[in-house]
Formats: sequence, C-alpha cells, structure tokens
Amino acid sequence: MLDVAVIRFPGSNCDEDALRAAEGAGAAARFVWHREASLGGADAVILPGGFSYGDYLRSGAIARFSPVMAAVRDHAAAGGPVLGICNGFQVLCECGLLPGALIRNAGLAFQSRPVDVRVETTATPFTSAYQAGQVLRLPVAHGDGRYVASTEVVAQLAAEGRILLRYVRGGMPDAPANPNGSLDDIAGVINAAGNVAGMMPHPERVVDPRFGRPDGAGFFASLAAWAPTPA
Amino acid sequence: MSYRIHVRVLPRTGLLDPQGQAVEHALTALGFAGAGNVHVGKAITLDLEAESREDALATATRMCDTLLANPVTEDYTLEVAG
Amino acid sequence: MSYRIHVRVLPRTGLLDPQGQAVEHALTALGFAGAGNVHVGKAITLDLEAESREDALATATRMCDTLLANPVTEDYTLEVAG
Amino acid sequence: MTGSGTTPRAESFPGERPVTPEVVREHNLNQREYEAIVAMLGREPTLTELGVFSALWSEHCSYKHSKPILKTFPVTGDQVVQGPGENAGVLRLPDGWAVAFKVESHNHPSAVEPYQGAATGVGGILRDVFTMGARPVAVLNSLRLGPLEEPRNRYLFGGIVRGVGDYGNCVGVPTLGGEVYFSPGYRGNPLVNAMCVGLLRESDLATARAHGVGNILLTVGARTGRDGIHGASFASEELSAASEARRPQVQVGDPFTEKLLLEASLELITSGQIVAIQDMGAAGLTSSSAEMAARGGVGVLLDTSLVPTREPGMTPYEILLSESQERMLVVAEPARVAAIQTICAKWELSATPVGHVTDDGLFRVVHDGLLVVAIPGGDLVDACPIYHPEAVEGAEAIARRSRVPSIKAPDLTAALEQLLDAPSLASKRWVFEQYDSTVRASTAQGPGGDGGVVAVPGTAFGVAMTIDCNSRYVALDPYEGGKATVAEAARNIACTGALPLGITDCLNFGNPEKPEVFFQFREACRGIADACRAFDTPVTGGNVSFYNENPTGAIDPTPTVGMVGLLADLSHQVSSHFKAAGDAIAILGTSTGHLGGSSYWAEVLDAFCGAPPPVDLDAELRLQQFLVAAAQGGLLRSAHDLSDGGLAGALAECCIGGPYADQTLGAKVTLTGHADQVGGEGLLFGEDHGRALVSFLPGAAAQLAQLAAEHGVPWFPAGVVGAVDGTLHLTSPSLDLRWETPRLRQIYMDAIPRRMRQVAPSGLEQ
Ligand SMILES: Nc1ncnc2c1ncn2[C@@H]1O[C@H](COP(=O)(O)OP(=O)(O)O)[C@@H](O)[C@H]1O
Ligand SMILES: [Mg+2]
Repeated sequence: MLDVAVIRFPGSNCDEDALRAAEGAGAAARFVWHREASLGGADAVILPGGFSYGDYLRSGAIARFSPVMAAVRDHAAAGGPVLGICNGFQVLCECGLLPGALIRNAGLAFQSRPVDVRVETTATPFTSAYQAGQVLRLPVAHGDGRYVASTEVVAQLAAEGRILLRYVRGGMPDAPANPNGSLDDIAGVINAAGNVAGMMPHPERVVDPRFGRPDGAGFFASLAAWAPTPA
Repeated sequence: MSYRIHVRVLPRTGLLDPQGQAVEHALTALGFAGAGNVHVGKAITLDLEAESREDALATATRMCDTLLANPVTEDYTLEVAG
Repeated sequence: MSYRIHVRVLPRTGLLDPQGQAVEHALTALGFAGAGNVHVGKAITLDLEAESREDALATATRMCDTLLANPVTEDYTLEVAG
Repeated sequence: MTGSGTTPRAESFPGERPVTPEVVREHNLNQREYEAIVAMLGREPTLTELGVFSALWSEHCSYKHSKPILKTFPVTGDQVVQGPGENAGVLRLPDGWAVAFKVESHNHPSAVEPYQGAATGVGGILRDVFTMGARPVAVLNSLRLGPLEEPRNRYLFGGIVRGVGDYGNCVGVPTLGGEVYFSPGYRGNPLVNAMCVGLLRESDLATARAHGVGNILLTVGARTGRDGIHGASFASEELSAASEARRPQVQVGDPFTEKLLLEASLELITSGQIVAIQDMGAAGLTSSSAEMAARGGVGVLLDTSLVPTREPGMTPYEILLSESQERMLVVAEPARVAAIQTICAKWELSATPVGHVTDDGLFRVVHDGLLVVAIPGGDLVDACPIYHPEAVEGAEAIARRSRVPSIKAPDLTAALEQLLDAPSLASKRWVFEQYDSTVRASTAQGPGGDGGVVAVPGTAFGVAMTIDCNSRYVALDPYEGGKATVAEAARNIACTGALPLGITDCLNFGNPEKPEVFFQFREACRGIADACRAFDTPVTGGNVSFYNENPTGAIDPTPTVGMVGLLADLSHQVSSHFKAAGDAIAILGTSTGHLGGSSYWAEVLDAFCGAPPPVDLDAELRLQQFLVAAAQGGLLRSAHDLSDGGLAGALAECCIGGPYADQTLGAKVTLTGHADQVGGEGLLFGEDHGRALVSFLPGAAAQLAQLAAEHGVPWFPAGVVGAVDGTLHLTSPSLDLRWETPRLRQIYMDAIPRRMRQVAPSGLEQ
C-alpha cells in the first residue's frame, strides 16, 4: 500500500479531507507535523489546503521555512511524488519547487465555487486515472489563486506539457470560466521532472458520491496506483 | 505639475496586528535576531496632478481620509516626492 | 543602535495590479480627477538592532530577499531611519 | 443577598479615579443598581469593582430586561442534551453523536468597523461551540443593512461580508447558509448575527462549571490588550455621539490563532486534563471567571498581574474588562498544569496560571499583591436587578398594520422581475461566493437552497440547518411574526427532508425601556415560544441584543432563529430547484392570496404595511411531517418552501436553478382550480404560510397525493417542468403570463453585484 504523508502546518485546514481522500483511494495516509525533520519513509507527500501561518504576508511565504520542508525537498529531489493543493500549491511556488507565483485573484475577492477544469496531461502520478482532455467539475476556494509567471516560463510550461489543468468554459454560463485571472487559464502545473505538482482546485472535497459527481477521486486513485519506476 | 505620492498605511498603535506578529515570529525563526516591533500595512503610490506641492499634499490627505485608510483602525503617513 | 526600517513592497512593474486599478477607479469615481498610475502593495516597518546604518541596511536587504518580498512578482524599496 | 456587610475591603488601585455619581453613570449603572451594589458589599465599590459590575450587570451579560420573558420559552425535550445556560445548546443525534449550536450578534462592533466587527463575531461564536467540546462543522450568518443605494450601506455590506468570509475561511469552517435583508429600518445600525454548528460525541461534552477548591485557572491563547474594554456595556446602549466618544478600542480578529485555539481546546477536552473550559467573550476575563465560578457554586481568586499582556502598564481594570479575542479560560487540577502547557505549546499557544478556585464564594482579584476586587460571586452574577418594563403597542405599528398600498398594481410580468431584482429577494451568490462552503469535504448542501446540510462523518445521516427571520412580519404583528419566523425555519429544514430538532435565537430589538419596543419583544417571544412548543423544537439558547437604535428610531424588530434538523438518510436529501424537464409540479397547502406584509407590497409597491399572514401551527406541522415522509420515501425531486415573493417568487427560483446551474428550466403551470376566487396579484405574490412547491417523477404522483391526504395537507397538481432555458408559463382563470427563464436568472443573479459595482468610500466623507 502506498504510504502518503499529509503535511500539517499550523493553519492547515484541508489536512483531514486530504487524508480521508487518500485513504478512500486505498493508500495508507498519515499526518506529518511541520516540525518533523523527516517524512518517515513516506512514498508520496500531499501539502494540503488551508491558511498556513494565517497566510500572513503572502500565502505560503512563512510555511516554506518549516523544518519539514527540507525533507519534502529531499523527497522531491529523489523523484518522490509531491502534490500541493491550494495553499500547498502556494507553498510549493514560494519555495521554488514549482515555477511562478500565486497572487491575489483578479477580482480581488475570495472565490468559493465550482469550476470546470480540463485535464491537460495524464502522464503524471496525479492524473493517470483520468482521460486526456477530460473536464472535471471541482470546487475552488481561495483569495490568492491567480497564477503568474514570466511569458517565457508560461510558454515553456505549455511547450513541455507541464500544464496539469486549465480552467475551461463548462456548463455554467453565468460564472467566468477562469475564476482568478490566472495566465493562460492555468489551474495546475507540474515540475520538469514530472513528480511535483500543484493545483488550486480542491479534488479532496469531491470524492464522496453521495454529494454529487466524485470528480476529484481520480487524483487520489492515480497517486494510490503510482509505483516508483525501478532504477 | 505632477507629484509622486507615497502613502504608508499601518494598523493603529495598540490594535492587535496579527500579520506583524507573524512576520516578526518568522524573522526571528529565520535567525534575524535583532528585529522587533514589526508591523505590516499597505503601501500606495500614485501620481497626482496639482498646482503646487501644498495642493498635492492637501488632495492626498483627503484621499487618505476618504478611501485609502480606514479611519477607525489605521493611521497613515504621506510623502510627496518631486 | 536601533534603526527604524521602512519597507515598501510593490507589484513588479509590468505585472497587472488589479488592486491599484480598483483604487484608481474609486478615486476617480469620488472626484479625485488628477490621480493616475496608482499601485498598491505592502508597507512593513520594524525596529532593527545593528552596529551601523550600513549593517542595518544589509540585514534589511537580506530580510526582503528571503521573506518580505517575492522575487517573482514584487519589487521593494528600503529606507533606514534614525 | 448573601455576604451583605461581610465582604472584605478592596483597595483602590494606584492612580484610579474615585467613584463619583458621574463615574457610575459613565458605567451605565443606574441609581437602583448602584444602591444594590453598595448594599451587597456593605461599602462603596472601588473603580475596578465598578467596572466589573458594569460588565456583568450590562444588559448583554445580565439579561436584566429579558430574563422573565426568556423563561417562557420551552426548553425541554427528549432530544435536549444541554438547554440554555451553557455556551451553546446541545441536541442528541443517533449513534452517540450530538449537535452543539448557537447564534450571537455582533451588531454594534460591526456598525463601527464592519470588517473586524463581523470577523470577531464569527470568532466568538466558533469559540462558544468548541468550548462545548464540539468541532465546528458549519457557520451561518444573518445580515441586515440599510438600502444598497446608499454608499455607507454598501461600504458596511462589503466590509461585513469580507470579515465573515476571511475569518471562517481561514479557520476552515464552511458557511452553509444565511440570509441578507435590506430595509431602511437598519440604516446606521446594521445587524450581524453569526451562528455556528458543531458536532461532538455526546460523551465528550464539556462544561463551563468551575469546581474543586485549589484548582488552577489558566488563560490560554492570545495576549490581553486594551481591545474592546467595555464592549458589553457599549453593546447595551444606543449608538449616539456620546456612546461614540466612549467607543472601545476596536477588537481585531486573528483567525490563525483561533484555529490553533480550536485544535488545542478540543485536544484539552478529549485528553481529560481539564475540569472546565470557557471562552472569554463579552466582558472577557471577568465574565468568564465569574460565570464559571457561579455555575460551580465556588469562589475564585485571580491575580491580574500574572495575565500575559500585549502592552506594558495595563491596570487590573483594563485586564479584567479587555475583550481581546482568541482567549480561553481553563480550570484544571494543579498536577495537570504541565500537561496542559505541553498540549498548548504543540499548538504554539501559551497557557498561564492566573488564579485558583476558592471555597469562600467570593470573586476576588489581586494585582501585585493588592486586593482590588472582592465581591460575593453568586450575587455578582445573579443579583442584578431585573426589570419588567411596560409594554404597549406603538401607534405607528397599529396604523401600518391597517394601511394598504396607495400605488396601483403594475404589469404583473414586470412585477416579478422587479421583485427578483430587489436585493432582499435576489440571489445572495455575491455573498456566499466569498465564503468557503466546501472545506471539511462534508457539505451535502451548500448555500443557495432552503437549508444547508452537513454529513456526519462515518454515518448515513446529516444535520440540516437554517437561519431565518422575516422582520417585516414582526414589525407589523410581533406575535404572528414570531410564529412565522420559527415556521419558516422549520419549513426550510423540512424541505431538505430533515426533521426539525430545536432552535437557537438572536433577539435583536431596540431600546427595551421604550414600551413599544418591549411590546414587540414580548409578543415576538410569545410567538416563538408557541411555535416551538407546537413543533417540538425547544429553545436551546441564544442571545439578546437590545438598544439597536439610530437617530431615526429603533431597528425593525429582528428575532433571528437558527434551527437544526436531522436528515436521517443523506441519500434521500432533497434540494430546492427543479431538476429535469418532464417532472411534475405540485403545490402543497392553501393559498388565500394574503398580501398584507408581503415583499410584493414592500418592494414593488413601496408599501411596508398590512397585517402579515397568520400562521396555522397545526397545518405547518402537518406540512413538515409530510415533507419529511415524502423525502424519506425517496419520492421528491425538489422541494422549496413558499415565503418571500409568494408562489411566483418560488416558481421563478425553482426554474432559475442553483447558483451554478448549467442552465435554467422552463415550466408550464396551470393554477385553475387551486384558488380561483383569489385575484392575480394575490395568487402570484400572496405569502400565506404552510405552503411548499415540489417536483417529482410523474409516476410518483398518486403515491404523493395519497401521502398528502394522510397528512391532511392540501395537494394541488400544478403542471410540469419545461425545457432547458425555456419559458415559465403560468395560467389561471384570470392570468396568462410568460417569462423567459434565462432572463429571470440574469436579473436574479446580477441584482446585488450590479449595485456593489458602485464605489463605496471607507472614510469620513460619506
Ligand atoms: N449571508 C449569507 N451567507 C450565506 N448564505 C446565504 C446568505 N444569505 C443568503 N444565503 C443563502 O441564499 C439562499 C437564499 O436565502 P433566502 O432568500 O433567505 O432563502 P429562504 O427564503 O429560502 O430562507 C439560502 O440558501 C441561503 O442560505
Ligand atoms: Mg430566509
């Protein structure tokens, strides 16, 4: 069974949701407190959503200095999967594991609503359970979700197939497709090595079929099915 | 004449400033030992057409009182550059 | 010696600044005709113990580069007062 | 009174002002109250003691004008685990679970500083719930403001919504519902009522009852600053130039610390390390320690010089009365202090011993060795004089009730559009889009329908919740309005398929010393009590907010009711919008075309008048029971209660669809035979109670009609759901009207955003 570490920063608040979603997909998940220096041999890491350190100064800016982040870096350098969701994505950008930054939504207000996103690549440990081009309806809930990076970086991401998800016009006609003004409608990206990804929508909130289409379950199913490629 | 205005809006002294506290805490954790009394607020810069430096200052003050600063929780300082 | 540091962090020139735009729009709507080129960022003030003004400036610069400003999206200016 | 003449002598703290009649008045205590204090102590109080009395004997803490009326509420029932008197009420759920819930006002602070006022209102109500050992799983909010056409109201509205959102979003508790109304009656005195719902194992219930002589009192959480000193007494007087001058320093919320406090508190409670816990809300350390001691029948000795402060040089007076946020008071055995500090340290919080439990029944405070307060503890909390003000209905209210609109009815097609464009009736998407409604991954129904529904982890059941008040009805007829408020809440709950279980209330009124205000209060409470008895939904707690006045008079009386219900099987939950073309539509209940007090009169004909519709409690109960039975039988595709905007308003909402619907749906509705004697206006916009609009698969019609008959609920098959993006076509003997549903949706969704796009300055020049 895949051993998933869900990192808990002070102020994380989607940690339990992420843990349950990973367990629901058949992984063994556990929390790792931000003060820990080691991941205890975890196979994969999830940086959950929330407001680490209150998101004071900038979202994710303070969390990136937590002791556990050194272990997360090592894990990433060794090719282990790391998925940052919402605040986790912000932390990954702040600490440089992912390019770009997430700034205040273009509309300046917090956005909590469903969005439609298209899976742009399935060749990742996080999206292998989906079909390329599949459109998912996932909730977003963030104030700082506007993805920005230099024109060159954005072009490179597109060229290298490293845009994980894009906001698309789905069925909701009177809500803007792109909820935050992200460049190139980017909702999620992945690093060059293909093992560290970040996304603004919250797949862990839509895994229970009793509440609607469980469109988020595939991210966790993908992760649970991931196996390190033998060296 | 065009004047460049810099406004610094900070939480009023005595009010809790959780953001300032968090930054102070983080700076200390990063080994910046000598930092204290940290406060975080808003910086606003703008260009203003005015007859004179005094006019510019007067207009900018009204802008602060009306919109740029919250009269109940914030204090501001103004600077008029060239 | 204790130095008072003022940091102004503003969105990098060229990046969209919707907050600045919103403030500019509001100022115009409120009848402040001559305002333009409005930008909104963060103001950070702190006290810093340092040997000298140069030391204070050097430390404050490191603070900005490590934590206070995001190198991808923001520029900062620093001021060291008495 | 105990202790008369035997109370130890407390000393004035150095630099303290002497207690003069002027100072007593400033503390909002009248002659009678001051005399009671002197008699109780057998001496004059010190200034610090006076401050303590002014807090605990404020309306906010003492309920001195409302207690006799609140005693008339029904508070018992098999489902009640904890009734009024603790930080929150608790009701029993299946499988050892329980639900804790409470609503509270933060009106005056929000009038002064909308963002922080609203944010700290959410913070306070969260603490009330997690203090009980419950994990907050949902918040709701009820907001009232003056018209959005005025910039000041837009500024307040924008700030309040951001404040509510930022706080709850950061702590990570989803907002599952709320309500917003705009009326000139709230100019200058907006209402912000926040409700929290928490879940706990019944066996983990914590209390705020101090006991065990020698046990230690610890403050946990944020440091104490000079915030909100005298907030409780500020909330207990009218907003005026004089109160403005006494305005306490604004309390600033820190939701990040709240989140840590939440986790630490729940860990402390489940660890078994503590005896009691209470949040420091209004009147801070004073009320939390005095109330905990009084509940346990013990005394306390506090040392305010031990309390961690944010600023140097704070006096015992300031420390006792500070309303700094994100603080808790904990009682524990001395041997447990270290373990408690370890738990708190893990959450980056400090826990500081500041006193202990005594056997002398006194509330005593020392500061640097000086005894500055010594008051008999029980009397301090319970002996405030109680008032029975005169209650006489205001002439204005009587006149309004018999008035009818002077404007002629406009074109009825346009009237519905006008109604949907009224901010009070329009979609509140602009509001709840700023609130995280899906965090915790347990949201079965978010905002935008009749009630919110949250799943209980690891079970098949859920908790439904709503917050409601039609203050126009209350203003026009407080008794019927009180009944209507509970009836609407219960209808909203039942529409989701849940059984109403109990309520919490937030009674927002003007100055109770005015006979016409006290009349409104007394009668509205009588209505609430009668409805709660009829529905077996006991009152488990609440909050009274008086003195909501502005220069033009009292606010519209607003007894907000928060209700929770049990949704036995989540897979049978029902939502309020139409689902698919071809489904059948039926109207439940009786329409008499009652237009008095209606939104149509108020919003379209600009006439705030008429007698509101009377509530038949029996018929309401039967409707609720039918809705629950039909949902449990899996027979309904949608259910929406009829309230503001009447039948036309409800039909439009059902066609418009949810806040993020893929498309609208048309409907073909034939009312011939439903209420043929009623005129077009009354049929469309009348607000008779006891009604709901349901849709279902045509094959379920016979079974539903049968079920309705068994429950004695009138059942009228009214038509079918139409095409995607289709027409709402409504006919009766006197009507033949059509509306394009995409256009209705556009009006309904944009009503608030288009007004909020206008600039609202924050500052002095408004
Ligand atoms: N302040 C608010 N916060 C969150 N949700 C809100 C708020 N105001 C209204 N809503 C939601 O919008 C929907 C419509 O509200 P309302 O018109 O009061 O409905 P009803 O008349 O059925 O009670 C409900 O789902 C309600 O929960
Ligand atoms: Mg309502």
